[in-house]
Amino acid sequence: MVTTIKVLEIIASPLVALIIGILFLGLFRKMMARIQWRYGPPLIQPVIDLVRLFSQRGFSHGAIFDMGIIISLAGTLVLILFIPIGGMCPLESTGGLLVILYVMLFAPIGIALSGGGGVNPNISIGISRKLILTLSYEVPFIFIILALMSYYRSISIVEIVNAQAHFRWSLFSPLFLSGVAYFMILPAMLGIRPFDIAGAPQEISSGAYVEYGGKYLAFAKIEHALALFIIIALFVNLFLGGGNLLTFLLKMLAVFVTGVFIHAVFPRFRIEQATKYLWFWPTIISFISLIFIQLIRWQNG
Amino acid sequence: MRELELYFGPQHLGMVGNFSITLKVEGDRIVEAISNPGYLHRGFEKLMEYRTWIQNFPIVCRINVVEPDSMEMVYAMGVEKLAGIEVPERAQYIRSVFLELARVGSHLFGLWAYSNMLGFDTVAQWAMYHRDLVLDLFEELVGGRVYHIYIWPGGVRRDFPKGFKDKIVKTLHSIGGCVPDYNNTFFENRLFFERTNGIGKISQKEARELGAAGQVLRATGMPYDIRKIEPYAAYDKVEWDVPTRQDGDAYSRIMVIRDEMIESVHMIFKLLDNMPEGSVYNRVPNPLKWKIPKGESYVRVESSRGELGLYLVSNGGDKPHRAHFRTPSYPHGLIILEKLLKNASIADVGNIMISLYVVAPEIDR
Amino acid sequence: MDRNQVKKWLESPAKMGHKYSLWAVYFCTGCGIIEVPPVITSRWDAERFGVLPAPSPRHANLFLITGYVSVKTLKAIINTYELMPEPKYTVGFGSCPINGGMYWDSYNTIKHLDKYIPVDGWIAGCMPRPEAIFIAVTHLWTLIDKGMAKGYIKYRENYERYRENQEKALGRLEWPPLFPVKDENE
Amino acid sequence: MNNVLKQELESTFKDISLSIPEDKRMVITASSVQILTILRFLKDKGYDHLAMISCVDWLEQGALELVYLISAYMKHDNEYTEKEKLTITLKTMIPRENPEFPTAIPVFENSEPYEREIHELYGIKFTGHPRLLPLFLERDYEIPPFRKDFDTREYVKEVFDKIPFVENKQ
Repeated sequence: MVTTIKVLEIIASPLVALIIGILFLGLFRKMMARIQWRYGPPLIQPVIDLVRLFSQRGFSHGAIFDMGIIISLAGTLVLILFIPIGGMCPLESTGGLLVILYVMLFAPIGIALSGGGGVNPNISIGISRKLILTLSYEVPFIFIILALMSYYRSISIVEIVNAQAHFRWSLFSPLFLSGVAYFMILPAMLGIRPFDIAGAPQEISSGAYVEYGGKYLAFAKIEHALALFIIIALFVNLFLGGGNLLTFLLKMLAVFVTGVFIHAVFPRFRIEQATKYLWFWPTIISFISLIFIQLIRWQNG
Repeated sequence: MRELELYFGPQHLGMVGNFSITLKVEGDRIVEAISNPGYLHRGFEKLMEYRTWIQNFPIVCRINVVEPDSMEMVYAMGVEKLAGIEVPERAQYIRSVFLELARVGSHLFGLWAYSNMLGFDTVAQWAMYHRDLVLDLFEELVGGRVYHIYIWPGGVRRDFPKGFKDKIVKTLHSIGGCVPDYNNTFFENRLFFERTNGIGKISQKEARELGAAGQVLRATGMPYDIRKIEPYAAYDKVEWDVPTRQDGDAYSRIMVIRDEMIESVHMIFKLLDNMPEGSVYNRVPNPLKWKIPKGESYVRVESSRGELGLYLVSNGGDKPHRAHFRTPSYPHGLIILEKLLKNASIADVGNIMISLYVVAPEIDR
Repeated sequence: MDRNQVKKWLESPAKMGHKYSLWAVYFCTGCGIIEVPPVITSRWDAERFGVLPAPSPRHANLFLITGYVSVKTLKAIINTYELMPEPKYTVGFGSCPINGGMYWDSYNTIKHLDKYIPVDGWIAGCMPRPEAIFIAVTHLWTLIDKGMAKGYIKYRENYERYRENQEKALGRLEWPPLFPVKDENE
Repeated sequence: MNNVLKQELESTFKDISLSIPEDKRMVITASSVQILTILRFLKDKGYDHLAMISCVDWLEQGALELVYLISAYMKHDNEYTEKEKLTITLKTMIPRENPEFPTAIPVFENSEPYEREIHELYGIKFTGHPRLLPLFLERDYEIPPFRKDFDTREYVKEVFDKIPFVENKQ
């Protein structure tokens, strides 16, 4: 019986993530349209796009090109299994935060691999930008994760979520500063403005995705939707206390809507400006928070 | 590091107009940039030699699609000078109002292109919407949104319809009402400053050497404006200022464009207040048999991008012997752009290009 | 508009997907491009119907050729067109790609675009109004529905003759043929 | 102001013809060897804005006419003097057969694209120009297309109208 439930969960959680992620993409476009005084596309427009892309004949640049996008998608799918979605977490007893730290790097590396198969110079620029950006936000991210782990003395996300039950959210605990730092790097992790540097359609024609057509682009879009879900879900789990499926989704929606507003009013950073920003305020704040947590721990023995 | 060759345009989301720049890049830094025009070359000046004086009006405006009116104006001025035609005073005022409206529209288009380039989608959409309100005015006046063929030798094609003045005022007020919004989200945005400050910097001396005009020169502190130096239409009849900035970088250029837009709107109000009554059109001879005496002329106007000149030669026939346009984008796009792109970052290619306000059809003609 | 009819979606998902997700190549071929920004921004908002500028020709399935085509542009157009994945649709915008329009006697513009690449539909006028783009899109929907927008198949089947014409206009083609071309000596 | 310049020019350069057809305009016609010296002289006098270089084909006279249009940038901010208002047209005739002319880049740096364009459209070879590469054109033309004996309508009939339409395979 337990195994059946586990198997069901393993099937269900990527599906939930996919549906929510794609709905979020649709909502994103609709909201942007409304901010820009437009009517906007229907909410299911991303689904229509996906149907169209799957029916279009893509162009492959060889085996590595195909493999890369699959690795990227697979890495993201695996990552979902480690993240509790409203009390549903297929792989709760293993790894936790540490695994997430590692698996999160799969997606950019997969895209980088795939880009190696293409010949367009925009790809290599896009990939180098993406990797630099990843490197930039990983530093504060690791500080945040360390602070969390030492505060709750656990590496399991499920335990962290449970510890936050009854409104003892980490955002309103001594981890407040870490939460702020996480929120500051959230746009960079989501790849929205001012950090949509890796794609930057007006500069390098969407960077690493420039050569993808047809189903390759469709896979990339699905990966994007899943990644969007994962990053917001992680924030909700770690700092906003998770909750059951409904409250979880509502919290995700709130975080996402804030992100859209940020996206709407900012231009794009240059890559060195982004690194400078990410290595300055978020890093300092998250580091202060880490020291603060260590002090509390030391005082409490 | 490996040197890559990168084609920026013509098929590129950041490229406005059919223009291409070949970049040699090392990592994110540009080693060499070569402008590659000619995608829009139609041989206009050759075609003009095959058409009569009056037939040329519909094709002259198509040289520059963003602001066709200054093209009409410069050609009309050239023809008037060669043929010795006087223009009634009311027509002069109408021409000025019309050209300033076109300037506002053109600058809003530039604002769209620029903010879109930086990733400011929201402001870009607003600017495009407001440009459309200006185009609606043109549509009511002449029937066409983009190409107007309104300015004519001897005046303008028709008078303002009833109540049109109020409409202009109303439209400009509704655009002007959004200036605080633009300021808050765009011009006073910290990130906008960070992205543009010090980018594509050119000193006044260098700009003079390279034949710059328009915003590029005014952003370096020189109030060089043909409307002041050699007033045409009704520009000497009202008071107005030439906005300048001192730094010569992309930020200054965009701020000059913003100030100029506001100045133009104020100028339109003043022109509308002082506009005299009277006829708007002096008859020209039968256009089908119109022969213009032998001679040559050089006329210049200030288009929304800088000094626009026309060298027109007549050999006494019913067609021009030679017409050559001095377009402002020509030195900006072919010399200054190449200079400024050297050692810039790839992220700033479109930024620099659009801040120089390079309009490709003007270069190629 | 039959975007919300689930039955049609289940019957022919590919057709419906192509109808309501037309991503246009952002290529400013001529002065017609001036009417494209109003169409994709807040005044007319083409995104309501799923029409969107695509950052790369690989992502796109609609090619709007906006205005006169000079010889140099033709080269870029053919390159871009061949990059697009199939199925793809081409629409000529304005009088100039139809028959040369205003530049009928210019030495540097090709007059009839459909001699060099297949075109599925035309929008006449100089300059066509933004509404004309919407009318063209609805016509394109009808064509896709009836399976008549087959320009890309025509291109594949008659590739040799298209390439011959391209060679005549451009002199020499630097890129290899997209589809296998029969050698006449064989 | 203009008369001072006129006198200076006439005293420095002997065989030029100089006229002031209207207010704010000055037309100088000189022989081709003098052009660069006059350009430099004008630049030293403060006329440092080369607006453009144009070319006119006079088929009957068998000559190409190069036209330099020069005006002045402002010397003092916030002050418009007579100097900026003057536009000088400097003209010279060169033969149509194998035309060659020294480049003006050493004097005016921005003459580079103009000379490139004239080279392409009129076939004048500018000696000393660093890159006389094609600027606009993709096809090769026997006669440079802007010359009067190049008939663009004939050319269109010859080239573009003869390319057949592609019909579907039967």
